Amino acid sequence: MPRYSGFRILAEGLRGNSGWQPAWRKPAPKSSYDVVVVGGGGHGLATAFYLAEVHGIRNVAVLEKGPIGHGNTGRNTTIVRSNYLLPENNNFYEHSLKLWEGLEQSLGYNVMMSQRGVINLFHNDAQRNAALRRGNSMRLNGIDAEILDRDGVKAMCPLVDLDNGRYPVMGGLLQRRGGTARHDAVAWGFAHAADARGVDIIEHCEVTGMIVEGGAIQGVRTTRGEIRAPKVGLAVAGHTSTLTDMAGFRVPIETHLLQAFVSEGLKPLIDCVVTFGAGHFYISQSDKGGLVFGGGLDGYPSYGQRGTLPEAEHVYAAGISMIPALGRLRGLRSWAGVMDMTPDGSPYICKTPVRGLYMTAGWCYGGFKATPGSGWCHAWTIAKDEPHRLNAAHTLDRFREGRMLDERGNGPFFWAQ
Amino acid sequence: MSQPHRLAAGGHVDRTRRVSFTFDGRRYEGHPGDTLASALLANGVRLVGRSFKYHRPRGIFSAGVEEPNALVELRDGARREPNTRATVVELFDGLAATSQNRRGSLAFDWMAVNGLLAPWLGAGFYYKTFMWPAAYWERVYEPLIRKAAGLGRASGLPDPDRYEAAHAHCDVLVVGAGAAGLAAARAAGATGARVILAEQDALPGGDLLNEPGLEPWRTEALAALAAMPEVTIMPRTTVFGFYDQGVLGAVERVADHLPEPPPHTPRQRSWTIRAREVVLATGAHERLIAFPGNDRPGVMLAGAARSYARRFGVRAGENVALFATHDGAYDAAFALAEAGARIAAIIDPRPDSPAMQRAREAGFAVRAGSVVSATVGGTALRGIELRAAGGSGRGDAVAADLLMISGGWNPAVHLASMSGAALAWDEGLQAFVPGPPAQRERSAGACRGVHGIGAAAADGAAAGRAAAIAAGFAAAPDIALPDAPAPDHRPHPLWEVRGRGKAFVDIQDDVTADDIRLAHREGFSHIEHAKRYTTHAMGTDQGKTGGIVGAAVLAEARGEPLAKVGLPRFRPYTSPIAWGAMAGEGVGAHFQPTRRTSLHAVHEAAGAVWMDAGIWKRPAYYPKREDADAWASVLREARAVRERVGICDVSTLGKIAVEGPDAAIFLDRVYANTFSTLPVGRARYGLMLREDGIVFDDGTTSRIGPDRFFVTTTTAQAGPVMQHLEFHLASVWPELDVSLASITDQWAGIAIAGPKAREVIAGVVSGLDLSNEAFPFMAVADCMAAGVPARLFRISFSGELAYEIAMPAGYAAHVWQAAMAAGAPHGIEPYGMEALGLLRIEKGHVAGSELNGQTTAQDLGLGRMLKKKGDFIGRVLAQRPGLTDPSRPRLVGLRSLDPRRQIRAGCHLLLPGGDGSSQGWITSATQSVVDPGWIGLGLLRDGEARIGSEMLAANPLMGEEVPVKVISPHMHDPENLRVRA
Amino acid sequence: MSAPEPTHPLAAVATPGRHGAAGDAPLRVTLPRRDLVQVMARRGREEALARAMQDTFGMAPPAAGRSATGRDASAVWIQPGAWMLTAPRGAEGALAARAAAAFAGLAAVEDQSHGRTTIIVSGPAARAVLARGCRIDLHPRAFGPGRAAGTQIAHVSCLVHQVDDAPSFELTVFSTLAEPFFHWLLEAGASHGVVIA
Amino acid sequence: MLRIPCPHCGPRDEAEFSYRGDATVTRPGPEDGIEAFHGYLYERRNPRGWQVEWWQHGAGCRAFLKVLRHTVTHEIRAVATATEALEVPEA
Ligand SMILES: Cc1cc2nc3c(=O)[nH]c(=O)nc-3n(C[C@H](O)[C@H](O)[C@H](O)COP(=O)(O)OP(=O)(O)OC[C@H]3O[C@@H](n4cnc5c(N)ncnc54)[C@H](O)[C@@H]3O)c2cc1C
Ligand SMILES: NC(=O)c1ccc[n+]([C@@H]2O[C@H](COP(=O)([O-])OP(=O)(O)OC[C@H]3O[C@@H](n4cnc5c(N)ncnc54)[C@H](O)[C@@H]3O)[C@@H](O)[C@H]2O)c1
Ligand SMILES: Cc1cc2nc3c(=O)[nH]c(=O)nc-3n(C[C@H](O)[C@H](O)[C@H](O)COP(=O)(O)O)c2cc1C
Ligand SMILES: [Zn+2]
Repeated sequence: MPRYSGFRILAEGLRGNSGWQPAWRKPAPKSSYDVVVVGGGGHGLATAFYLAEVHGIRNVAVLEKGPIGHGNTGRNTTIVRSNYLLPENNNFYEHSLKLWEGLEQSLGYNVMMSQRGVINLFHNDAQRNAALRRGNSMRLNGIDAEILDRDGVKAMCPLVDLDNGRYPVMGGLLQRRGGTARHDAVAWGFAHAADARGVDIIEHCEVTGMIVEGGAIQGVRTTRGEIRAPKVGLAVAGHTSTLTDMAGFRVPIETHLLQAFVSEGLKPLIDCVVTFGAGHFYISQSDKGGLVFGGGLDGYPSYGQRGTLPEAEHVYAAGISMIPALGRLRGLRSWAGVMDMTPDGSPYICKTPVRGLYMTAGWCYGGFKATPGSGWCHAWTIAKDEPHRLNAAHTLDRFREGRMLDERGNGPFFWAQ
Repeated sequence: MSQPHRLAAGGHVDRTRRVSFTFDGRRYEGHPGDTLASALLANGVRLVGRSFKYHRPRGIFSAGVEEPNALVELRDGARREPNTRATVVELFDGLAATSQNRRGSLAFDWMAVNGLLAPWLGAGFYYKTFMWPAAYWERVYEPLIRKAAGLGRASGLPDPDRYEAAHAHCDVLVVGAGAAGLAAARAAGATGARVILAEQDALPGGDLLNEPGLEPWRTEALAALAAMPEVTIMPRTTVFGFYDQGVLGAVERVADHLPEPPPHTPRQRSWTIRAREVVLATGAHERLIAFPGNDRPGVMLAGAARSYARRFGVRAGENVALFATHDGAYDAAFALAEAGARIAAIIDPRPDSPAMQRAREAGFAVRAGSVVSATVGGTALRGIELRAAGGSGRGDAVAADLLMISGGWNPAVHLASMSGAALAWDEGLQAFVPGPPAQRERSAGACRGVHGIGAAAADGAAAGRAAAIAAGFAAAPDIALPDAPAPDHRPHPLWEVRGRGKAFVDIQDDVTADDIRLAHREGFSHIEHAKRYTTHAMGTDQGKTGGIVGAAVLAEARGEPLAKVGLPRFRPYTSPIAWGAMAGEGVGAHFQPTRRTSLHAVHEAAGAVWMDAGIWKRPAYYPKREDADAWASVLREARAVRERVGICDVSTLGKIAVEGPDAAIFLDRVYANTFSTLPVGRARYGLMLREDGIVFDDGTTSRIGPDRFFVTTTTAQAGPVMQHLEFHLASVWPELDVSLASITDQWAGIAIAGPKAREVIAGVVSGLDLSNEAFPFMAVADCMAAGVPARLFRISFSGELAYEIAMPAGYAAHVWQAAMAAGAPHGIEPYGMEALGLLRIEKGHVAGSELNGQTTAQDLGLGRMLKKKGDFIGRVLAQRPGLTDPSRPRLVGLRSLDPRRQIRAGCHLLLPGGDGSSQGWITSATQSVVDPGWIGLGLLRDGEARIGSEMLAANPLMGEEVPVKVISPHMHDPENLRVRA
Repeated sequence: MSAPEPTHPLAAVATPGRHGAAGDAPLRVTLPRRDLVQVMARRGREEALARAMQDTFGMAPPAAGRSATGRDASAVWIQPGAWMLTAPRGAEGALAARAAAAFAGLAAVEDQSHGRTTIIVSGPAARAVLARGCRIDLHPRAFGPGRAAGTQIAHVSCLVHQVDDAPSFELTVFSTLAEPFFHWLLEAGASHGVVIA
Repeated sequence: MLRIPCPHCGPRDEAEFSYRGDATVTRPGPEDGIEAFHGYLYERRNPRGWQVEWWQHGAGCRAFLKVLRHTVTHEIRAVATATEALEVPEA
């Protein structure tokens, strides 16, 4: 279909918007592909896009059990940043952020990437020192980071109560290039662009089995029949264990639930992304006007996509403690996602014990920002059958080897990061 | 005359009293019992807001929580509440409301030009444009979109009101106090069950409030409930969510109907309700019909117009038309006629029905087989256009100032759906009703499609009784039910009348039927995709009136039954709820409890500057007038310790009593070093690893008796260590006979450190020989301190001769004072966390910033502590290659080459003239007192080999780069002569 | 030197008198000094411990969720195989010493008299006030005199023990957290009014 | 919100408890080596369905409990003490 642009909108508007066609086709699955990607979230769709775009592999299917983008991609708080401590991580996320910066143009789809700045507040010496270590690590790796004093925080986000809370604010670590993107548009944009490059996006097609012969993948069984492929990439987030179970091995993942919330629509109130260092809380405002916010995990494994009250109360309480002006605004809706938590909080983009089976997984609650980077590295790993330098450390075997990527030093699954 | 549309009599308003309020600055009057909406209508105010995208004029559309249009900014100043539904605001004297989302005046909003641009502002247009030039998004396009989007304005000021949380338990929770809910609560209450009846409205009754003839039954029911001691009626309480295992959340609006909360009264209270059984009697929401201009002020849901007439005594229009698809809606026409309005026309797509006949008999002009195809007017309805159902083009015009519409009723299945019940399609009602329950829940009345007050009450009574029996109570005699005929609510399935102009399916978010079709054309055909692409049902009303209409338009476009298309998923909250209420009172200073040692008052009196250590407050330092700055205080305190003697509160350290015949074996397994060989009366420094081989915690543990150990942990890890010990005892080694008790709070701790420490201790402690031979380094003994029982430890964190006295916490202040007195001749000074940090850095002792969950014992130079024989937690995995890799960063000491140049924790260490890659980082830094200048500890690749070399401490964040020398971490007294002196 | 009176953890905040609203059924709060001793049975010695407790204190160790009253002390169940012995404050360490002697070889004994703080709340408002933070059901059908439960109130671990039908509840909290807990109690009771003895 | 029936204390809110991992893994013996410990500490069944898991009743009796819980519906079918095999308890 023709590209999207302002001119097309004008032209279509004049003819009653009757010429628009599906943003991606709805093909029936073929019996075989060069690569099958399981999972039509951002990561799976991005994998397919980069397989086609970078590696010229176009005979690709993305299999999605429901509608695309209705997993974590469609339910996250949309924070995009690359402010990580460990070089293995910050280099990867920076690569991803750079892809974000040109994503609209590469996809021909407005994913509303908005580099409005992400501030992580700190409240005591220990937190400030950790922020310095992290920020300096970023700077030494060529990533933008700034340290803000209290005035700097006030200037970026005047509503933050610097003094009256239980934990007065000492300052913040700012990444100006960080921000938010429109979650749904990311899935749709990748789908649109992958489809335009020949990828089959097959919705309502659940993978129910893995065909493994002689230690190598041969294809998948699905609710829409068997589909053969010499290479299969998993991008199913919280459902990874279910799929690897089908392939006959276990992975270091626990699936936990994380809630998110949105307020009623408001005129612009909060212009950046702020996270409260003392109480697991982060907030930003969507372009539609809702305050989008969240906190920590509910604290136990769940595939239920729904959260519960105590953690919600904590999130709201942390919110008001940081920004007392929120009190009279109203929460509109809450929901939850199914998080693939790893023992060290860092992801896997790697080969697996089954030949020809690859995965991008273990994104915990931080994988939205990784969407383009994950797809890019996953596609590389699939195409070349070896990891790129950027994801070389993100293996399943790192725990066997004692090379954990534990950003926060919490220890295995504790609980669960 | 004020309130020209107020009826002379009837309804639940108190005409004997007047309440004055303002809207957009103009003053009006209403009565107690009014909502803001009913009072505005009584005063003839029709135009109350502007729409989200096209800034179209909007009026009052409903009479309840489902309101999409009449959103106002309520109150002003710090109490301003944007997006407040005028239809649920109880009127109070002095109420001030302002219309929102307009530029210019409400009557002339220049953003209404957006309406002309509508062909280009269709669903999802923004995804397809604004991409070039790339840099314009943040600078130009996005700010424009953001400003245009959103609804009301937040005050931006701290909320002055208070909120509470509360907990409730019951056998049966009944949600909704309409006929069904009242009957359910009565039936359940009669069995003796504990019942809570929650109703979001100020007045219980639901639709009964619109039925004057049934008022006796309502009052009788309320009286009966009030007489049941185990029944609690909670008005103004919205049940907002149904969570797992019979837990529901509710918010009680305690003082929203008042100008401001009275003293000691919260504005709202949030309830967590745990119910054995739940009866949902939440009624139904009337649905709109999509037709061009269905959003014009003057178009109103039929049930709402009926409610304004009957409950509020307000005539919402004078010349009224009804557009309905079922008999149930006709009562609205009768109600308006009773109220003195003229019924201009009744438009109904059906050929005939009993209600139509009654309407004809009443003399109303019934236009059977026809539909409304357009509305006429500007900011207020002046008339409608009709045409034959199934026809096209323009038809007759009828003048009307109120068009009542009803496309049928949507059972309020929100809570049932949240509880896990699937929804089932009811072909007759053209609606989704709750399917089989997933929890101990049942629906009754209109929320499961049982219409008619008599039928709903009977249904409610049955549900209430069944719930009580399921909760374990014996059946009670039947209750009296109201006698009322059931209107037929089964609608003709008419969802949309197509024509020129915008036919809205979501009035709040300006989503039209065409938008839904566009979404389908572009492949967003799944209901969840269509919702997100168009923002249908994503506003503050979550599509209560039009959600299913959008789904129906989509179903038609897809050519599939609505039952298959379904509705978007229901989620908390049934209605938006105040942030403050969800947060409760644990906010601000009480967000987390503040933990204080028993010496808090002593430090306060000594002028301590406080710092947070986890949830503890600890003294950072004790400034004196002569100190130039904080550093001067810290250095002074540290110097006192190095040169004379200092005193410090160490009560926050975790303390665990480990007792039992297997205590020593247990400690050998949880510590990386050995404790079974520790003699009674001695302490040992211990290191705990996590199972993954990383250092978990450290501390000194003393053997108090053969089977008794006094374990100390770091402040931060006290809780986790206790849990870790409990877990391993319970799950891994249940055969060990060991008991654990947290004694952190029982024992306060005071450290006395410095060359003069022994003299000071001698002045405090009695009953012990303190000589170095009798009480050497690492000795422990019970004693008396200043006349109270105490335990003396000879341990040192500072690197000086030092003791810690532990005593029952209530005596700590007493002992502290005794030590201060005994130390006065020696120049004793209290020292805080900062000096403590300085001293331990000089000594090379690791603390939280080194024990950060990422380091191994080897990394910290403590590798020799790991025992060679026997199992212990972390032993095996500590041997993984990545953890024994010699290139891992090792603990080193660092000194700034220029003593005046500060180095900070968080600096990275670079090779001078190198490639700028990080070789390690500084974990802790301070000024030194033994050798003035800046020093630190750090973790450095090849650390040991680099001792003696120079590195750069780089802090690009602050533009600093300071040359440092790598030195041994043990900067002060490496031979430990002083601690053993 | 004779031992001084220990400082009360709430000395700085619990000012006697009336707080909050002027209702006619305020919450009554007292701060009795009590000795508390944690008793943890040795593996397999529960029966012998029960006999020793009977002999020394005149009561059997109460079952889970219950308390027992003996001659000059009470016991509250706190954990499987563990109880809190409580008695009005006596000589420092005396209750613990008595328990240690009586239970030698049968139980580990830890004095917690300073580590825990007891607050008694009483009166018709007590249940409603506690419901502001207490997640467990204190309705007479679910709880009652002689019942005890460990729970968490306002983020602070709290042992709730109902002592009579007034109703009166003995609340035992960690001493270093007694102050924020007490702050919560005053807030929770404000709409009824609180009278501190 | 979960309500976990503690065998000692009765049904209590989830807020009083903390989750501590899959209860079906057993710590290997000291000589079992890195691979066995890797399996114990890291590899997870992570079922979409019934799971036996550790919960500590931290704010109540502090006992570690085994809880049989469904990870989709959150239904709790049985709770046992640490040393019991998990079967439906009597009370
Ligand atoms: C509440 C919340 C807040 C978050 N906040 C942020 C944030 O601010 N910033 C950030 O960077 N990250 C955040 N995250 C994390 C982020 O959302 C995820 O890491 C990321 O979106 C994962 O994308 P994905 O494509 O891997 O997974 P998903 O989007 O979940 O996609 C996986 C897809 O696989 C499909 N699937 C599963 N099993 C099968 C099968 N058998 N057959 C076929 N298909 C299958 C699923 O249906 C799903 O569509 C948050 C997550 C949540 C839940
Ligand atoms: N205006 C109308 O014509 C109309 C509207 C609805 C029902 N009905 C009729 O009412 C009768 C049915 O009675 P019913 O009792 O089933 O419904 P009802 O509408 O009379 O009562 C439902 C009650 O539940 C309350 N409620 C809904 N959700 C709630 C929540 N989350 N928290 C707290 N309260 C909540 C509502 O405020 C209302 O008072 C039938 O005759 C039906 O036809 C008529
Ligand atoms: C960034 C973001 C913004 C959202 N804004 C809204 C909103 O304005 N209105 C709304 O009803 N839902 C909003 N949602 C929530 C969605 O409606 C939906 O609940 C969420 O995507 C999860 O899907 P589910 O509830 O269908 O499971 C938003 C979600 C996200 C991730
Ligand atoms: Zn318990």
